[in-house]
Amino acid sequence: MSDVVLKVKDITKTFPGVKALDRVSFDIRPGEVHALVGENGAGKSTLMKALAGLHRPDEGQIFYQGEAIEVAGPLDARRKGILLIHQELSLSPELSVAENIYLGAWPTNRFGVLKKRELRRDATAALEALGCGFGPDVRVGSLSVAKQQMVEIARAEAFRANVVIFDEPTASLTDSEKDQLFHTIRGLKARGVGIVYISHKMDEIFDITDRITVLRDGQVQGTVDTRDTDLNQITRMMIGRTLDTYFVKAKAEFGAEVLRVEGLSNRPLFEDVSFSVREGEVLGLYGLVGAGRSELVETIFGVRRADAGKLFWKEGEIELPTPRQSIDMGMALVPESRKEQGLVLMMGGRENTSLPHLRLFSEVSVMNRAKEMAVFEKYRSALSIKTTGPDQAVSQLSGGNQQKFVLAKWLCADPKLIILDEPTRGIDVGSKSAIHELIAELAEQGLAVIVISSEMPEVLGVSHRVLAMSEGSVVAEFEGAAMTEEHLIDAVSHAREPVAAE
Amino acid sequence: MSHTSTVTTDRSPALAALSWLLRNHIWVFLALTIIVFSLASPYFLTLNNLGNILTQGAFIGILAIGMTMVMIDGEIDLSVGAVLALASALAIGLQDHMGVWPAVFLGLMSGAALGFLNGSLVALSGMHSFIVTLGGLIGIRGLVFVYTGENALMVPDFSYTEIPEIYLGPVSLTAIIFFGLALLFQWVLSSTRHGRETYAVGDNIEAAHDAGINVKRHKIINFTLCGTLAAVCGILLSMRLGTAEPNAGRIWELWTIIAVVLGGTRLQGGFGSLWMTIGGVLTLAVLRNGLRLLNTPNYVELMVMGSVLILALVLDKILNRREAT
Amino acid sequence: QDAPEWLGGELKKPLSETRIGITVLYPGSNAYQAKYAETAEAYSQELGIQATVMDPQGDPAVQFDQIQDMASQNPDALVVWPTSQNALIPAIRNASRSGIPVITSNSPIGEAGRRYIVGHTGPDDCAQAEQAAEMLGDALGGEGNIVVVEGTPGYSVSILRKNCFLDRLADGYPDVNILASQTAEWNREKAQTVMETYLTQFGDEIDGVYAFDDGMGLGVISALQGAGKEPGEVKVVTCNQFGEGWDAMKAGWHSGSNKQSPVDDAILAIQTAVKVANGIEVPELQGIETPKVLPENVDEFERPTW
Amino acid sequence: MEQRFKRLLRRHGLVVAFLVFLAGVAFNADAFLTPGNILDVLRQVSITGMMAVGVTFVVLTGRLDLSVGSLLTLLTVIVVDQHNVAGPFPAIVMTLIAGLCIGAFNGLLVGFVGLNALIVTLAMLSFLQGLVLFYSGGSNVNVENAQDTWFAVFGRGEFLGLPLPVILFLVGAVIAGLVLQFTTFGRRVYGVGGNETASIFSGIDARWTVFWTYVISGFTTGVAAIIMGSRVMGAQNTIGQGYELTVLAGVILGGTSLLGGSGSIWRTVIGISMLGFIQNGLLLLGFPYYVQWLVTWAVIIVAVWIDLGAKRGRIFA
Ligand SMILES: Nc1ncnc2c1ncn2[C@@H]1O[C@H](COP(=O)(O)OP(=O)(O)OP(=O)(O)O)[C@@H](O)[C@H]1O
Ligand SMILES: Nc1ncnc2c1ncn2[C@@H]1O[C@H](COP(=O)(O)OP(=O)(O)OP(=O)(O)O)[C@@H](O)[C@H]1O
Ligand SMILES: [Mg+2]
Ligand SMILES: [Mg+2]
Repeated sequence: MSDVVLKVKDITKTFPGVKALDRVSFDIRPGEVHALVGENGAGKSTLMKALAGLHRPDEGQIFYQGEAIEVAGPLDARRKGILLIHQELSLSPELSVAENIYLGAWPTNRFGVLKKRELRRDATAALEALGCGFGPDVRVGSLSVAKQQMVEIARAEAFRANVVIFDEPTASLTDSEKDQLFHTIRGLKARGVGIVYISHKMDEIFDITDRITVLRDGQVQGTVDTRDTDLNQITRMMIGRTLDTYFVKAKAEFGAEVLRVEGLSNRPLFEDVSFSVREGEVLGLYGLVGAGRSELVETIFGVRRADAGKLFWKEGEIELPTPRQSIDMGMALVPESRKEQGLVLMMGGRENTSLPHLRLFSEVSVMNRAKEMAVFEKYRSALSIKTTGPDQAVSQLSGGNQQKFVLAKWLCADPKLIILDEPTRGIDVGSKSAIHELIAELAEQGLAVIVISSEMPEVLGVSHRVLAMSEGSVVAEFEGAAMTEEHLIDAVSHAREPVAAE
Repeated sequence: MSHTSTVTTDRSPALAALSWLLRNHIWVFLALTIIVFSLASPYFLTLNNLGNILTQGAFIGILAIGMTMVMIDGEIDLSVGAVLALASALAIGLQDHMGVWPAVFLGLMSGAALGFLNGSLVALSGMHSFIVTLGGLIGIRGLVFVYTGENALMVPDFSYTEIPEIYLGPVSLTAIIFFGLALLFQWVLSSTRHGRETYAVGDNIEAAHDAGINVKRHKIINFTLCGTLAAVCGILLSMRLGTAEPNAGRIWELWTIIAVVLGGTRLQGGFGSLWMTIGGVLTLAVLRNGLRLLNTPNYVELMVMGSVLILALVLDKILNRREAT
Repeated sequence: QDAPEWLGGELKKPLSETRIGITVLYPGSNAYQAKYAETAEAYSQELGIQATVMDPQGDPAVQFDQIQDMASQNPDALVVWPTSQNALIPAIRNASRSGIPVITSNSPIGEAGRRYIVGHTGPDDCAQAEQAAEMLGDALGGEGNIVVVEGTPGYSVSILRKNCFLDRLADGYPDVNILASQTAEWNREKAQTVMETYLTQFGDEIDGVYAFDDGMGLGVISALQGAGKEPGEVKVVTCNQFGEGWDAMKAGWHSGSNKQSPVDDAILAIQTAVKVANGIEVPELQGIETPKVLPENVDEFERPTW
Repeated sequence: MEQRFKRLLRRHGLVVAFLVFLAGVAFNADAFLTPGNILDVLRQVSITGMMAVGVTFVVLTGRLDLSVGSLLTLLTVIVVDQHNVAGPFPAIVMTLIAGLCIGAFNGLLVGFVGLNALIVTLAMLSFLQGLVLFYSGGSNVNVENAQDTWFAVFGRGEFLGLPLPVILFLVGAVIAGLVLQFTTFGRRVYGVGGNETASIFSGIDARWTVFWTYVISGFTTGVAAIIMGSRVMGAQNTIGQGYELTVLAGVILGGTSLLGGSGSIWRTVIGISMLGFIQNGLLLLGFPYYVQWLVTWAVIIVAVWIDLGAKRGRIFA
């Protein structure tokens, strides 16, 4: 076996208007975990898609096990032993686990009839090799996100992959699920599989990888051994400057209570939740994925209907609102999925920004375009959003810039309370700290802020107070010195134990 | 593209039965209509009439088989009515020149060719199949008239109409062909590569594409199948009528879609089966036959069909919502 | 129970136990068919027979199913107004083989099916079309340019009203020239659209119009009015006069049609069906009168109520 | 220069294709591009055009309305029948109210109950057909005093040399276009069609938005029925049959996406006029109706493909 399993040389890929990859060269050794990092839109996914046969590079060569190859298509890549595990999972929910593992490559006889027994046997073997706790006949749609990811990883076993690429695999995993994933990755590594690992979470990068390659604007900035580098160096390579403070906390000057929730329930998603938040306060909502935090804030905002509970807005009790009423009161919700819940992708930034506040931007129902333009321009420069103009469809923007428009659309009407659901998921370190700064700034302007995050350092870093949620209930509340990682882990895992033992 | 639904864990038999009923409520619906009509009309539950229902349902049924495949793919085919008219015209019109069976074969091929055309246009252009086949619905009917020159074509030899007059008890050959084809394609759906691809494509087309499934070729095959089945239907119809009507099959595509949707196949694709479609087809046939036996005026029939369809949708909605939570 | 006079024979069983199935072309599509269905229903009630009137919505396959369903209820007779000349022959054959007498009404079925029916009643579409050719030819004085507005292509009525018209015209009026012929699908609004286009295209060249029925004829007249034509400037001839067409003829816009009564048509069909139900011989063909209605004699006819 | 032409083609490929077609027919039929004929065509498309204006709203939210053809029949029967019973003004009011109510019922089922629009409106197509037959008892209805009722203006009147139905259609289209472009309601329609979930998260009540688009569709069909009743001065039980497909074909031809969120009224006007001119042009060229069908097929495919290809920048998907 050579010491390089896969090597790309001078790959260039251009999309209309963008040079996504510019003479990128890069190699993967067997048995290493190679990190690929860079800002949003740096070209990481594009590079990996080129390896997996989803994009055809304009120029450049790919060498696999020493030979120059052409990757004809995704199945070809998979057959050769190069497996890409997507940012968005690539599974068919209605099909079984076994069928998904071998999706598109099912064993059949000459007439296209499935060899079901063989399929099942091979799939079972792959699942067992990974130690998955489910069988091959389960419908994939009924599995949790983490388990669905296991199904994808099982493809590595099934196709005896030599290269496995993970594109932001932990974005929707809990900590324990992440540990499980790392365990699996180490298993693959031990068997000599070369692994590419893309992530924006630096702690993960330093935890599991052996080498780091940094991409910036489609160009390789360099490759370094993980042992020989540190966060500052990597950040500088990524964004051209270092970030001195990771987390800025707003000054703790609290005003009057803005929102109080008493006994709010929406069974079976969450039950009997009570808390309050004040002007100038950042309230963190920590929990594992699936704890019900998103559902909780969606219910407060009115997108979901609660079945019990009271809401108090500025000390006065209110009916459970509709989203319209919430917005009019001064509540804002930055939802967790910007593509599905946050933006109308074919609209431009201007129209997206005014969408929640049509009444403010109109007189007797007629839209006031000048007002819209003014606000658009204001936030374009305030948040330094990269867009060609007010009507460029936001679908053409990179993820980070999209997220900024989501923020703009909620900030422009001066809310009293802003709820941010996973505001930094999938966002590069540079933009991430910009968002952290923004949170502090908003609180200092007197807004009440609720931040949902699954990242413990983030939630501890930005909040004045943290609620820990587990299995649909608030299990603990921490403030000041009690806000430590140990306490949080303790709170959410203790609450889980009896359930796990069931 | 991820769906959320409850984890399937072991449940009590009663719950399992309930869940089966919820997933297959079309059969409950069918049973109900049968009970109502057998109480209302003394002629309904005669062997002869039940046989008629099967035969009458078989035509929409054969169309519905192809439509189910296309709809699981997440597409739709509005041109089946026109395709069946063309196939039936060719099957009869060509008999003079080449004899019965070659004519029938060419009729079949015309359906396959038009299905292939529809599929290719959908796959190559990326247009919505609704648009492509809406065009086909208009244009293929034009082809029928070009070929027939407006006249209904009659078979030269009426023994052609006796071909489907083979009965197994009260069940006609037409009905047997329908059930045979339905079983065959149910097997295709559940046990062949093509069938599983159908679900994969309709369910998550990106994943299917990334897995190396040739989505375009796959869709073309399903449209071709749908066209061919429409031709089968047209040929059986020409045998039943002894003539090829240029207007045959008008608005049948609507009845077909209704039958498939009644069965519970998801319009967005990814979910459905021919068992359910058979249920939908039979329910529709029973309703139409029963209303005729009860001597209801035409407008009542139209209004009842409309209401039943909406009712079925509402029921589906309520049941699925319960299942989802 | 006493037999009615027209029966011309003995009742085998009381009228109240006589069961007849009737399937009418397409009562939704025009006034004639609607009146026919209405009369059939009213007259059956008057007689006290059990009659089922059905609407195949113009679809031969549906009519086929209807005949099959009715046959399975063993009626004493079936009345079929066929949607198609030949498509129903197998269905009628099967009904006839299981001993149910079938008569056809209004439109005949094809030659091959004649031996399975007991008799046919109704007007002669072909004769009407020939009459129309004569009326139009005469109104134009034997020469001129005409345009034709057709019914929905592919149905037997359309075919007869086209071919017989063309044949008669070619035979009797060789100097009448057909400029164009298009379908308006029995739809009054579409007839108007087609006529408007003709007027744009041929302008004053058009001397006469033949529309397959009066509904479309009225659309044609609308278009003529819209184009600023005087009554009678362009001769309009149709088959099968409706009430409004009668008015138009009085006003001078309409140059010829024929009277065809859905009431007579339906009553004759039902009487014949009752006869065959009682085993009484009926003639193979019983026509109803379709006299020409011309501006000269329009006052002799009552205004049609359909 | 070439760049500019390419961009023009990309943004207005449909219009270019249309102009080429017009020129082609005009070359072969002298009467085609005369003012008289153009007005005739516009008058003919004013009915389907009026309906298409309303249906565009529905399609923009990502829904369908297949019930408009049957609804047109029902409303035309109502307006003509009530004209005889109650006089023109009450008849018009009743027709519009009936259109609004049935639109509202569709909107209720699709918007609030959340049923699939294709099937709901298909069911309504059947139901309304039954209702027409029930209402009319199967017979035709005619305006009795057709010569001297002011009701005739809607179909036959003229104003400043333009036929009134054309004016109604264009005014309707302009109002609808303005509503879509410049009002908060229009923004909601595009929002819901573009991304329903995101719109709900932005405080837009998608249920009401969808509901109102169906109400609009019912209303424009009511106006179309008034034009139809006045143009024909009578109604058959089949008079609107198949119009739903013509209307939908026009909307699609205009390039409004069936998935919702993109499209506009002026494109619908182009699409539906295109259908009208195609039919008229082929009639003038003396082609039999089935050739018209074949050409319509080809035009739908080619035009939509060009439009899509131009937007995508590539011919093949
Ligand atoms: N299919 C496409 N068409 C056009 N442009 C594209 C396409 N895919 C990616 N791009 C562009 O290419 C650039 C690189 O995108 P890519 O998805 O590789 O970024 P990334 O590094 O994975 O970012 P992230 O961290 O946000 O996932 C971006 O500017 C993006 O807008
Ligand atoms: N175990 C599970 N199986 C299937 N689906 C799940 C599971 N857990 C969560 N989900 C789905 O994943 C989505 C995210 O879960 P939820 O919103 O409840 O979590 P959360 O506490 O908001 O966490 P996060 O926002 O980090 O995802 C929800 O739509 C939920 O239905
Ligand atoms: Mg990426
Ligand atoms: Mg969440």
